[in-house]
Amino acid sequence: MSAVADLITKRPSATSRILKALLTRVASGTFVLWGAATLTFFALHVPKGDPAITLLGGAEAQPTPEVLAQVRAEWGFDDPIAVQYLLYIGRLLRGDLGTSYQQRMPVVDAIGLQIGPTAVLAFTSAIVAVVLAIVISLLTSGRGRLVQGVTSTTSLVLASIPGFVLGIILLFLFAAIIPVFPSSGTQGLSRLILPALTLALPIAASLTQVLRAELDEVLEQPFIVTARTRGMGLAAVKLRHALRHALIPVATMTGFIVANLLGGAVLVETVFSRQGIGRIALEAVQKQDMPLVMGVVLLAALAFTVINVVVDVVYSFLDPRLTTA
Amino acid sequence: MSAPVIDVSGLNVSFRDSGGYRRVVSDVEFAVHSGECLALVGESGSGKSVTSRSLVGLAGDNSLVEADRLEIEGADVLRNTESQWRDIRGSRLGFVLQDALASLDSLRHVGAEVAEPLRLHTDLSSRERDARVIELLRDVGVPEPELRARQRPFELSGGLRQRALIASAIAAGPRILIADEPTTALDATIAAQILRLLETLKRTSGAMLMISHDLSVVSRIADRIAVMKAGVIVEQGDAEQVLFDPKHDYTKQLLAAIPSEATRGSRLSDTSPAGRTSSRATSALESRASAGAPLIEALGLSKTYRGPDGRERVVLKDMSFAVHRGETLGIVGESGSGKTTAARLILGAELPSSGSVFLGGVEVATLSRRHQRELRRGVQAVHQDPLGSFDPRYTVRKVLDEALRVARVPRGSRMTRSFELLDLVRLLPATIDRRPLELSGGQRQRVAIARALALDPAVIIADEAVSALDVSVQAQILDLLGDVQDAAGVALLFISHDLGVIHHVADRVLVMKDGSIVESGDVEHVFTCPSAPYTRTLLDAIPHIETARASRIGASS
Amino acid sequence: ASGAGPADDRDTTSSAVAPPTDTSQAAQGGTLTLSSSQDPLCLDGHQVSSAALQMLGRIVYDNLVSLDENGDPSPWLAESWDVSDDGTVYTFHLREGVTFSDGAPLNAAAVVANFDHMRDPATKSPLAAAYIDPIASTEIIDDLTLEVSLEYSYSPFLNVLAQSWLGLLSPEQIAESPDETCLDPIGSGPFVVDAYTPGEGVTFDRREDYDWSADYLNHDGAAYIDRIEISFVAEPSVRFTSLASGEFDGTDNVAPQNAASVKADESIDYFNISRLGNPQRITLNTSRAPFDDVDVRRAVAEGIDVEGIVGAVGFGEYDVRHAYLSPTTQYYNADAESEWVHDPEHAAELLDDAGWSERDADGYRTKNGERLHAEFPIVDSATATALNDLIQSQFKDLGIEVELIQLPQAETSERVRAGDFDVTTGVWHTNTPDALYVVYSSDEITDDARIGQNTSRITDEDLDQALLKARQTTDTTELAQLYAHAQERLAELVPAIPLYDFYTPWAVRENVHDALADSSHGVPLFTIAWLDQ
Amino acid sequence: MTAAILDATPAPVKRTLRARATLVASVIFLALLAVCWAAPGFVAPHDPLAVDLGAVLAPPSLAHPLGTDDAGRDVLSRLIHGAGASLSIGFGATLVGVVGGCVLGVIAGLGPRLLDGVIMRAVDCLVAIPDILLALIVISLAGGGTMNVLLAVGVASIPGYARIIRAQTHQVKVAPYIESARTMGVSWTFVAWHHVLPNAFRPLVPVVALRVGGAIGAGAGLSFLGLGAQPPSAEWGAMISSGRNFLANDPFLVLWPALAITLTVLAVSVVSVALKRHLEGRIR
Ligand SMILES: Nc1ncnc2c1ncn2[C@@H]1O[C@H](COP(=O)(O)OP(=O)(O)OP(=O)(O)O)[C@@H](O)[C@H]1O
Ligand SMILES: Nc1ncnc2c1ncn2[C@@H]1O[C@H](COP(=O)(O)OP(=O)(O)OP(=O)(O)O)[C@@H](O)[C@H]1O
Ligand SMILES: [Mg+2]
Ligand SMILES: [Mg+2]
Repeated sequence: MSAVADLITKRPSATSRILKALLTRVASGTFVLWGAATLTFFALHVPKGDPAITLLGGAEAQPTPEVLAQVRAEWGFDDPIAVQYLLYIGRLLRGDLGTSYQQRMPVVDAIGLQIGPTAVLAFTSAIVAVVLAIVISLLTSGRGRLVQGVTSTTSLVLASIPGFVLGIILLFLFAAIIPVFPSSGTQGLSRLILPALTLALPIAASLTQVLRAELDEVLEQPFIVTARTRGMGLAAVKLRHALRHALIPVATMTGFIVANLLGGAVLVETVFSRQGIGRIALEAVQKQDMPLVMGVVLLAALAFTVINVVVDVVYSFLDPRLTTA
Repeated sequence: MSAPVIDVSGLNVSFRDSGGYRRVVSDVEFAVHSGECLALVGESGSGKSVTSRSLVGLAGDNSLVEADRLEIEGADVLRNTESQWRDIRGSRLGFVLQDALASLDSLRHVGAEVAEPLRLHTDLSSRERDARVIELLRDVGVPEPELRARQRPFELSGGLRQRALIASAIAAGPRILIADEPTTALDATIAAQILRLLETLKRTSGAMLMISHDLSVVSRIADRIAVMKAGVIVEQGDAEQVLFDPKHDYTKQLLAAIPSEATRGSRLSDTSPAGRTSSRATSALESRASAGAPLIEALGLSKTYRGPDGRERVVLKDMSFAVHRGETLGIVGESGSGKTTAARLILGAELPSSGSVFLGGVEVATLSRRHQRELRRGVQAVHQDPLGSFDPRYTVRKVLDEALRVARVPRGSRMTRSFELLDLVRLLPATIDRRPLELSGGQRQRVAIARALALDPAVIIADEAVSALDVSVQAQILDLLGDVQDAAGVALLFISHDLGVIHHVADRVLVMKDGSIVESGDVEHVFTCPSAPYTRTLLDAIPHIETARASRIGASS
Repeated sequence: ASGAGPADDRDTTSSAVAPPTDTSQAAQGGTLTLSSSQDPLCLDGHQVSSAALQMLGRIVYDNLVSLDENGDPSPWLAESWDVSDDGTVYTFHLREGVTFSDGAPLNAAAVVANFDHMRDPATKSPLAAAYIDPIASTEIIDDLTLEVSLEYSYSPFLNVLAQSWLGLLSPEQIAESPDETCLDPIGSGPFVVDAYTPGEGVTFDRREDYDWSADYLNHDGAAYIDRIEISFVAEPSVRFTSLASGEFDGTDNVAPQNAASVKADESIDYFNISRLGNPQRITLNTSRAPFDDVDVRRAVAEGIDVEGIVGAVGFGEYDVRHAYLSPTTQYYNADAESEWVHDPEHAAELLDDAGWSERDADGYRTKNGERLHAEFPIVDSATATALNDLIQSQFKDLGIEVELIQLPQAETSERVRAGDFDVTTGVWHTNTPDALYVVYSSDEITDDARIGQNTSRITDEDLDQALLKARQTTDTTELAQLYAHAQERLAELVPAIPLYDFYTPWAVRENVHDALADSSHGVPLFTIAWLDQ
Repeated sequence: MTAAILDATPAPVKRTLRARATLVASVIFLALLAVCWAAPGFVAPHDPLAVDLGAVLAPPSLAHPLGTDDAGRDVLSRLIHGAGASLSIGFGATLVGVVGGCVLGVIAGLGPRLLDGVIMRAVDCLVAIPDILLALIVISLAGGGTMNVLLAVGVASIPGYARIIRAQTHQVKVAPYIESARTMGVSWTFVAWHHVLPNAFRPLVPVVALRVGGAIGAGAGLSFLGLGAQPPSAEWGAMISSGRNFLANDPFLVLWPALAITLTVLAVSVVSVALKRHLEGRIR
């Protein structure tokens, strides 16, 4: 019985191992942030004309020479790129993301003003998408062909519609033809519904496709049949046994979801004239507001990294094999 | 005799296919009485599992179950609703599914799994349930049940998992226990323990239906045996009669196919020998070894792996052995004892941590890469999982072609040689354009052998080459290997955990445990008068039809 | 539907809505909700050049001067002023008792602080600083008297002071917390900022003790409306539907395609004011081939179907304009406009004569084997209009290939300023005929030192003279002559092809009364507006 | 993140007649698009750029089956001409992504450990930036236009592809058939070229096909934001963008191109799902 003995050997304390894993993640997350910042910095600082003019360049601008000189000096536009980079990283380390060209306020503040609505939107959409996917998958897995056909067709169609197209269709249907929801703005629940649905539906559709396939596969597993030989009903088996297994591969889609939420926010916020990070990101890129673009990139990378760490934790909770094996 | 607790007659089960219905169980009739054990045997795919699953209404969503009579404890269950089934399952019928290792929810505690029938069918409080779970685990022989109940299935060995599964099946006190292949996935020693457990259960509980593809396994506990083939019961009767006086040809075939000491030197299958001698070129290895050196010699081989936790694990310790021309060396040992590792070191798929491998008397490590390859070509492998060893995109033609290319067979004659090889392993020429996935397990193993032969090896390493196969198919492959050895004069390094198989094929044997050789020598000698206690344990665990008879006669007299 | 505005009568040349004579019905209270197309991102007019500030500035700030309903400078925070004979010294007499909403009094020092703030490079003013660039020095005569000396006579000075961007900030805020002027500016206007969230919206509360609205409004005391809530909604169609559904009481920048529906809606009042300054135009780069040749420019001007373009982009809402000043601007010269002709045949002749007589396989004109080609950098934006495409298609009919080059906004502006383009579009809104100087004087060509608005890069001695002189004189007859001449000269030079008057139509629902069109900018003004209660 | 989407195919349902009809319809639709792509002038009734100042926003008529847009151009002709841009972006961007991703992924997967580490860390950094931001940055560098959108979408997808391909390469590298070829004496380069690469790519085929749809959507999204196709050329996303101004006047200006995009992406999905099933049917 040596093989058995092998399996029962004492393992180092679980908490210390999780802590160590967490530290590694934080370290690599920091690296990713630095990398993302550096890559974007150099991508954005390819010399393209005079940033001072860009900075002051509203359509109706007519700055005086003194103003131009002031701007150049203040932003260090005359410094070599390497110096600008080092200064940038130096400021970054002190938590200073610089000042937005357009918004004329610290990037941190500019982002702070916008992050709320985007976070609410993204969070709501994520919850809606995940809940929808789980409910629909649970209800339709292992069902008759008609139900499966209808759900898989619907999810295929929804997963195929680009987000902005869906947004415009919803906007047209609900705001113009049947004006149930207000069509623009950020405040209040009623203004959240359409944008959140726009973001959530395609994600829910993709999630449903994966989750349903997983559930169907898990339902074929011997342990499910075993549970049923004990006298457990199908619904109970799905909930108590199958769901958790099926959710494990879905957890790996978090990256996909996060990317979709952040990317989708740019389009959805534009379509629905919503305030938020997506909108200012787009505007910042169009107006070449480098500090703000950099800030948004860093924020996105940070969100991505943090969420991945969280997912790792959730993941090891979902699948104890990862922490114990 | 009392009324049967399971009474089946005229059972037909069909599955809905793209075309229509495909019948896999036909007109099956049997009965199980209280206190007795009926064994259902037959090769893979014969319909044993489907039959048993029909008894709990879980034959499958796409199944159609018809029967003249389908009664459990006197009640007709054929037209049961889902909720009626739920009442029966677990409470009156305990079921141990075929796939023991995957039959427990890997994400839940073992205790929760065992407690589930209690939760569903009794009104014990959760405290009482916990207590009962511990009791049950103890009853089925799980050591430290309190600890085990709080572990998850993957933290348990296969044997413990099987026990937990049985505990869960009997938790709510069903009078009938159905066990589908309860020992297949297990080591011989562990399997023997489980069989003993089932024997006790048979004595204490009501009726038992046991399913196996292995006659020798069931011989120990079955009162009656039903032999299935292609969905039909071909023979049914008292265990004694079926085992020792089989009436049906198929039963006889099955019995004959079991490799063991008794079958040494004889053919297991009724196929005729592949007598053709192939014109075999002498490999580089053989010409080197002509000086009388062994083809393979391992000297003090050790292998250490670093685990994910950073700790080093010695999986092979100071192993030395030699394989000579034309002989068969068997390696036995329980799972994880390092058999495969040894084979991979010889094959050069892995470098030894210390020690050296000599091929034809030359230490391989001292040679240049090109010469190493040259020499290694003389050693070819046939693995347990033939499917995995083929590029999934390749047809048989490409598989063989690649091997022949490596063997420097000129392009023009590769075709002919491929067909020769197929003929040698008794595959039809048409097989050449099929993909591995489109072949049966036995056919795949033949292709693997053909591929190995394509390189004109002096040694073939067969690592569990027959473990995944049915007895009858296994018999054919064992026969084939024997034929090839006779015809081509190759040496065999035969690795298996099945002592019967080793006893059947090997000249000499190494017994391994925990990475070391505990005993070695002539197979007859080792198997008849083992010196190491571990060898004795191993031998005791082999189910023997003869010993079964002895004990049965002893018991009945 | 409209009753109040002059939109009914599009022949009117008034840029403003005259204040009502009878205000007895005006009711106190209520919240006005508006959607607005553009967020300035900063509410401090000194720091931005955004057009959004025209409306927003009027809500929070007061200016020294206002324009009356006829477009003439009239008192606001400056009760009166004297101008020296040579036009270089302005003495302002400030109104008494005016305070900023933080309590700071308006006095000469406060005005000086504002001028200094605008001109301080640290403010990075893109517009206001340039407008008051001619100021040489300021002198505080007494608490309420300020003397401003200019470097040269600068006739538009008073008009400029009336512009929203030059509204006055609290001197205390400028001194103590200049960082806060963007998000929470403190002015002396009829409303104070309650909360501003860039991208989302801004709310204002009424200032109870306000009592110094511009003279021409004939209004004493505070505003009627309690609160103004403005949401920024970039999408024109969304602004339209939400106005129609009553979600908002009003909106700015009604898109021309929605104007018909808005006008047809009984419950909405629609205002379409032709704004002061230059009309919307196609600018040709006169500093490089092919448009360095005046005949080629003239050919384009005569050859393209301006009526057709304006009809298509304006949906009948825009008036075609063949002049370099909008007709509502002072010293607009109608004679120069009447000589404009649409004559494609003559245009073709002109091009032939200019040497572009051959045609290539694609039908474009060539000279010495080279195609008549023009680059047109355009802004990539989510709300593209057909204008660029129409221009391209019209030029093509003349045999000129226009290449549309889509670039980010910043880069497009950069190329235009650097003169690296052939065709562009533009408009310059200011409340004085000095708009001509800003757009066509050779001093206003962008160089390393400064950014100017002369994007056509036209350099003409005669024109420069006239425009400069006009700047430096205060004599109205002389001004009229100079500007008339400048407009005629421009019609000869064709540095740009005017298309239509510059409009920013806006609309309010019928529960909103006495929302006037601002006299400087044409945008809605809510100082004396009131709501049905 | 991408590996998960690979499996985003619905549970295998027996191929019903209906499913086959959908597949056939999808293939026909894509074939029609391909024709529009190859010879738009042949299919379209009008010049997509022909401005008619007299017929702005005209309702559907015999001459203009889908009406005209705000510059009086024939909407149907623009839709037909727009197919080319959308398909080029979809396929081109995917090609850019796959080729870039393959180069990086294969070097990382088969190359020395150090190189693997360097490449994958860089890829990690890029993956952390949302695709659309990455695409926006590329466009802000390179400017708008179909070609640049194609590049932007393609480049933005490189890190994702690099990851899957590397993972796939790693997985295949340790497959038993690789070891068995190695122990048979097949040289490493032969194994890499004939076994590792093809098997690493093979499961990606349907994934890549599926991603074409995503790339079409992404390209249209960028055009919608005004960063895409060079005006006045017709492109569906750009048509939606400009049509959006007329949502209240003439919603069909938006709905037609929206339908075109959706149907195209849908058809691509249907075909790639079928492709995946087909490949899976043959191999495990
Ligand atoms: N759900 C199902 N759908 C279709 N066919 C099935 C299904 N379950 C089993 N079969 C088929 O029924 C036949 C009998 O299968 P069964 O599992 O009973 O064989 P078995 O005798 O238990 O074999 P083994 O020893 O391999 O377990 C096989 O051909 C199998 O492919
Ligand atoms: N690559 C590896 N890394 C780490 N440990 C390994 C590796 N390969 C094998 N081992 C460990 O080495 C031990 C011996 O493995 P090996 O496969 O040789 O056993 P075996 O005797 O062939 O067993 P089985 O009968 O199950 O095939 C096992 O404990 C296994 O877990
Ligand atoms: Mg079975
Ligand atoms: Mg092994």
